[in-house]
Amino acid sequence: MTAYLRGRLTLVWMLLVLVTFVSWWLGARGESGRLGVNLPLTAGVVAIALVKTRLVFWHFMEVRTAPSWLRWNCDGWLAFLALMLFALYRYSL
Amino acid sequence: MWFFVIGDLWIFACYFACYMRDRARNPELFQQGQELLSQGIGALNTVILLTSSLFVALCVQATRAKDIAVASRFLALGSACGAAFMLIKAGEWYLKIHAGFPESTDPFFIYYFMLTGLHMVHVALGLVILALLWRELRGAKEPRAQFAETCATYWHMVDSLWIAIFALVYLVR
Amino acid sequence: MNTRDQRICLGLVPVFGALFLIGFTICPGLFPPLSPTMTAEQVAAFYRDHVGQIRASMILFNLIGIGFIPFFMVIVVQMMRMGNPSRAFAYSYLAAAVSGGTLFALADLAWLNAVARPDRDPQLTLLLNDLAWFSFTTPVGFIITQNLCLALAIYMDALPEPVFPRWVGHFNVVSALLMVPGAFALLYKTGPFAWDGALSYWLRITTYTLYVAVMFFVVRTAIHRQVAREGRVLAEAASA
Amino acid sequence: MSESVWAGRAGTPRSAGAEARLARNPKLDQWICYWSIPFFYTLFGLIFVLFGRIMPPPSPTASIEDVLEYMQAPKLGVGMALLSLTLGLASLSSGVIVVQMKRMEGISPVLPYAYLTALAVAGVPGCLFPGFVFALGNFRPEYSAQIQQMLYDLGFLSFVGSLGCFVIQYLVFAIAIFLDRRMIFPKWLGYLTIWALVTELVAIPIWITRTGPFAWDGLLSFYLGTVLFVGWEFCMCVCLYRAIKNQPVEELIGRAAAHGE
Repeated sequence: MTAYLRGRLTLVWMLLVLVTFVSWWLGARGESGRLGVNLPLTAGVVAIALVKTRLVFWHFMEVRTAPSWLRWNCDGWLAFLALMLFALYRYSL
Repeated sequence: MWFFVIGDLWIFACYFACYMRDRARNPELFQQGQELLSQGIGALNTVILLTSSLFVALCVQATRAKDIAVASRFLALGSACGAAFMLIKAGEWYLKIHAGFPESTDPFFIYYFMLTGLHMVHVALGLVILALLWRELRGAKEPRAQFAETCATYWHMVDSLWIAIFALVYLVR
Repeated sequence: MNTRDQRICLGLVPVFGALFLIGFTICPGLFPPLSPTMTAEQVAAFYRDHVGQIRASMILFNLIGIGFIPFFMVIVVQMMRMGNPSRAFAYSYLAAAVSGGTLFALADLAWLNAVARPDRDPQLTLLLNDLAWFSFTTPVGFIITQNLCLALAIYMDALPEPVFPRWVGHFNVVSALLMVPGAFALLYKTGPFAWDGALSYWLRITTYTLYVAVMFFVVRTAIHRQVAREGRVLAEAASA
Repeated sequence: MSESVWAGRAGTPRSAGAEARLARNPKLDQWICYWSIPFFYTLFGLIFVLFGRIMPPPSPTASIEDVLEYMQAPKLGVGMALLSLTLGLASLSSGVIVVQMKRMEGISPVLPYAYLTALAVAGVPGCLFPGFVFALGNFRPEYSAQIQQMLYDLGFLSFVGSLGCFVIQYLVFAIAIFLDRRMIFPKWLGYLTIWALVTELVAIPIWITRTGPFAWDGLLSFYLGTVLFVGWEFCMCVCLYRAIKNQPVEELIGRAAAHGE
């Protein structure tokens, strides 16, 4: 069992957990009770989420080794999400 | 399964777009709602789901290596994490409902309940799918690695959707 | 196959039919029908004046409201015996019978509610009265579908000895057509299409009564023939 | 027991015509049921879009004047009368779908029967009852404004918000597709069915909120659900067409023969 845990996937997982804490730490700075939009915080949080999603796609779902249409679809989804979130967030500034 | 996963990702992208559009129209109201959520619980749930994804991914590797005993152990751990996620989520919902949020027609909380609720439905379906994988691993003479991959693909999609929900509902300001 | 259950369900038809007729004749405002042109006050006064009789007949209807369902199920079973390539029409008939039955139950509840509290705001009594009449008169779509499915199934019955004779198919088509005006009671307060009108009420009620009566005998014959035929098959098998 | 007066005439062999018809087109009954589906949904669209103006729905926050105006449109009543005349056609579609579901291998008739009854129940709260409610308001302009408003709410809420019956229908259909080893319907139709099921869940908040994307005229609760439903129905039609087309004729003749000999 431990043999499997010593692989690449565990490293990916550690990275994912680490950035989760980073984004939590970032988010906690927004929890100050002070209202108002916070562009750097949002950008950081969203960027981390997109990176995490891509890591999950790439390594856990093994899109890494998948046919190119699937890779393009997954990246297209992420790009769409990034653009859409950015555009709509801009609208609230 | 990829057909379903990709379609589902796009459907959720529509939900996220609607959420961000409405949030942009009334950022203060949404922020007030977000203040009432516990980011700690959200982060804890993220870690739990990520861990569960790891176990399920390792289970696939073990199944490929025909290491069925180890594979089922990983699967059990992964499912346990999934169940823990649901329990924590249910507890969070209970607290929110107890505090009287559903009475208000606050758009943020409608979104909160709908997005997390739909995600919960996906987690529940995921647990059913993992149970099917368990049956395959324990029951079949020669468990199919492809079946394990299919089940895992769905489970990882559930995980990645939660990552996005955590960022958009709990963290964004 | 034992046909005792079918014969029992068939035997319920005259019982429920008689109860229906009794309920129908003792219920004021149903036979002859209440006019849709009455004002809220008139309707409320009518229900106030006839609380006892309406309650009695509507409680009876509450109990027997979907009493013909066993009969329709006998028809479904007979349809499944037919020499059709598939059972599509039998299943459709079953679904339509289920949906249609619900509506009569709803009408009954609305009527009972209208007399449950005679001092209610007349507007609300009027609302319950209208809802009851609508649910009673207008959902003809289901019975039409039932009849057309049965008719088509009869026309396509390729058994050398058909379950139902061909004229039963024609009879079902005609009775389906005669029910059509009922749906337009949603639109008219007066004239033949109103819920107390010549077409929507009298023609529909007469057609339905006649339909059940005729189908009773038709189904009875079909069951007898099923018994005879299966007896013959058994005898042949025994001699062979 | 003596046979009735009709028995003699009925016994005369006169089914040659029916036999010939079936020999020419052994799936005639299924095709009749099948073509009722596009016919019914076209009519359904006309009733709801042109006559009723129920789709796209007016706002849940409409003023009382708007509500009264909406309920008094003469076309609304005509639409509802057509609805109550033709809703029975929905049963035909269940009938043929059940026939195809019963061909599946690896499931018992439990799922087809559940499908049939769930849909038979769903038609009333989800379609005919709201139709009556709209027709009531249309029929009597003399109802008080409060009653008219209640009818307006009741009509739309039960039309968009009858969720459970359809959830069960989708659920048993999806399970049947996934268990079927004979691939009567393609697996992707099963996934599509799951999405259709989820759109019913997205309509839950119409019971809570009157504005925004989750209201009964909202982007998510109504439009997304409707688009997915129309897409589902279309794919269903295509897959059902193929299923009937690919059904081996021996299956049908075998059935007729088993009953006919």
